[in-house]
Amino acid sequence: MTDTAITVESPIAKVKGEALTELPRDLYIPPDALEIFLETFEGPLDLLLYLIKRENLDILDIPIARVTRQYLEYIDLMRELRLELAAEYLLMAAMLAEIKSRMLLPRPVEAGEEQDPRAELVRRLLEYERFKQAAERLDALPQLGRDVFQALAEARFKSVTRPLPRVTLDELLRAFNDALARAAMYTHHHVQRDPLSVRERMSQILSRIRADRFTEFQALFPREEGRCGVVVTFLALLELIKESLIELVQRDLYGVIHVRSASANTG
Amino acid sequence: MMDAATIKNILEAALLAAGEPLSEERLLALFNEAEQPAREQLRAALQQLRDDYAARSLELREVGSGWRIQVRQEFAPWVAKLWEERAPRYSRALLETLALIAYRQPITRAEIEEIRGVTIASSIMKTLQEREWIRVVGHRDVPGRPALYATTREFLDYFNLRGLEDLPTLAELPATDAAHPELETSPGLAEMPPAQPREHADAASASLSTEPGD
Amino acid sequence: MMDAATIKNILEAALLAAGEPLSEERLLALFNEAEQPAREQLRAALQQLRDDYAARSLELREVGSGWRIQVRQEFAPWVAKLWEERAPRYSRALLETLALIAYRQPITRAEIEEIRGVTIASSIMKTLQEREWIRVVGHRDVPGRPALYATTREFLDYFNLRGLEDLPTLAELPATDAAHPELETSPGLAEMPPAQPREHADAASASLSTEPGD
Repeated sequence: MTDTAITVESPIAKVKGEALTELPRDLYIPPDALEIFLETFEGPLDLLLYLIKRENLDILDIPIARVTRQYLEYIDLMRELRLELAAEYLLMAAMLAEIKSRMLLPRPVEAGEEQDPRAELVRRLLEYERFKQAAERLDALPQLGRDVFQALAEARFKSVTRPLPRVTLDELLRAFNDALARAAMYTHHHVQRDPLSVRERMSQILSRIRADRFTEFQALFPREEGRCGVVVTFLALLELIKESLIELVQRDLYGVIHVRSASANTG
Repeated sequence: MMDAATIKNILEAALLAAGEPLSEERLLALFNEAEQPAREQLRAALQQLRDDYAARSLELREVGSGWRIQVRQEFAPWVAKLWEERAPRYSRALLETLALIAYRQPITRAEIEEIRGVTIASSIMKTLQEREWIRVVGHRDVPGRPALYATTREFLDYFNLRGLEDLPTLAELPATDAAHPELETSPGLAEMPPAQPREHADAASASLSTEPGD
Repeated sequence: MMDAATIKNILEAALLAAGEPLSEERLLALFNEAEQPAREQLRAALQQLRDDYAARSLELREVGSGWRIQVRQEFAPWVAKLWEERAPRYSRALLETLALIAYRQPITRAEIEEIRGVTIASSIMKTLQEREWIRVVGHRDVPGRPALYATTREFLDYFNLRGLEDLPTLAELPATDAAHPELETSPGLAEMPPAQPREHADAASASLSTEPGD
């Protein structure tokens, strides 16, 4: 990461009433407030929308270089604070970088139609924003037990015995089945998704490779994790290279790529 | 025949004793054949009851599963003092997921994740199902046969809605200029919530692989 | 100060939202200090409410634990139809809780919550115990010593079972779940209910700290 203080263009957060615009390097980590602020984002789209709104930018004509820079500053900030960074944030960073580079290239004009590299991103942002707003409106509706209350009067009559709910054995079996099915479904999901954090994967890779020996690149991609696992592993490798913790070696063109720990060279 | 005041009183008694919304069918079934009012009489009596409540703390409201007598929102500050725990506040993640299911039903979990740009915690889907606000209405015919979710009558009851058409209108997409023609043609942008929840859910179950409702 | 009509409306709102008798202390506690009526004002407002109900299906009565709004006896014939026509139903949360106790007994509340992935409302455990379908048979020897629940003889009688070994197994579930074949082979899913209910329950009580029935 950078050696200088990270500067963000407008206050990141208010700490004890004072606007916080930069994060000092030798941070005594003050910022409970900052952490809460950063954790309020519901994902990369939400963070991007925030940045766009804050700068009063036109969502249909996003200055991509500027937004990308700010986005990356936040990502760094989150890392700085050791917040668990979901893989989606890094994928978005990659997407922004790609759009940025495509904006620099002359646009291919095919059949008279010009494709703006930002179009897909804009579409997703607008779409997400609508539902973000829909959720707020939903929450503002009168809710039973919060805003309005079911009225209930006592109706216990001398002559009438109120029947108790009936349950059949079949219903009981189905309820058992449902409970187990849901438990199984979610456990399954849980195992698949949740552990895939980039930081964690970086540590795993580091523990697998050695400085005195080359490890085959492909062996680092666990087959059973599917596409999401590949992405996380790939992001972890990029991060390790960026931080000069590993090196990649390829002897022949199109040959097998090998990875080894950089620690032997750096001391 | 019964006079209007008696009909009204019987309806009020039943609605307050039930402690849950009652459909017009259930209300009519309270009367034996000889005394059963016509549907217009029933509606007139409900209207009368509604008027009676104008100066009171109560209101008669039609929600997903029928008519409900409820305490008006203005009285929430006092009524809430009855209970120690505050009403639960739902997270943005949960509300956004629920909004997507409400407006885009039937929808799969992956489709929700696609729009939100993040994975959905399992606990959210669980909470929504446990509250009986959503249910599985079928499976999409693609590999993995993912479950299709839709909202329920209980969802409407909870949010004080008669039907999905009462949901707040979804914001329009901003007018896009010629530089972004693809925005207008994006597939799958439903501007309006589906109009008829029941038919909607039924259609979903029918056209896709069906699963019995609970 | 609040006017008499507002005080009356707040009292009515609270009494109907609570659905149980409220003491004068609880009624007074609804108001914050600045607006709190004197006890005579409270009584006057209750008297006014009582008068309002004269021509209605309701009555306001003072019972042992406080004031209660109830449906007048003369409306019993109609209100009773509500229950004849459709017996009340248990929530899905209650049924799943009961099912897990039946099939996985003895089990703690936390264990049920773990499987269901959500917390269980206390009212559910209370309803099941009042119905005498479940009871505490011991406590697990872990911190907090949580209660272990098991089903009762009344439960067996109600479902017409000789013993828990007569509970249907998942394999007997009608075809609907062809879509989830993995259920049958998943590890950790008890296909069979515990074989001998009485011995089972006894063993549980014995190996753990015992507690007299109910």
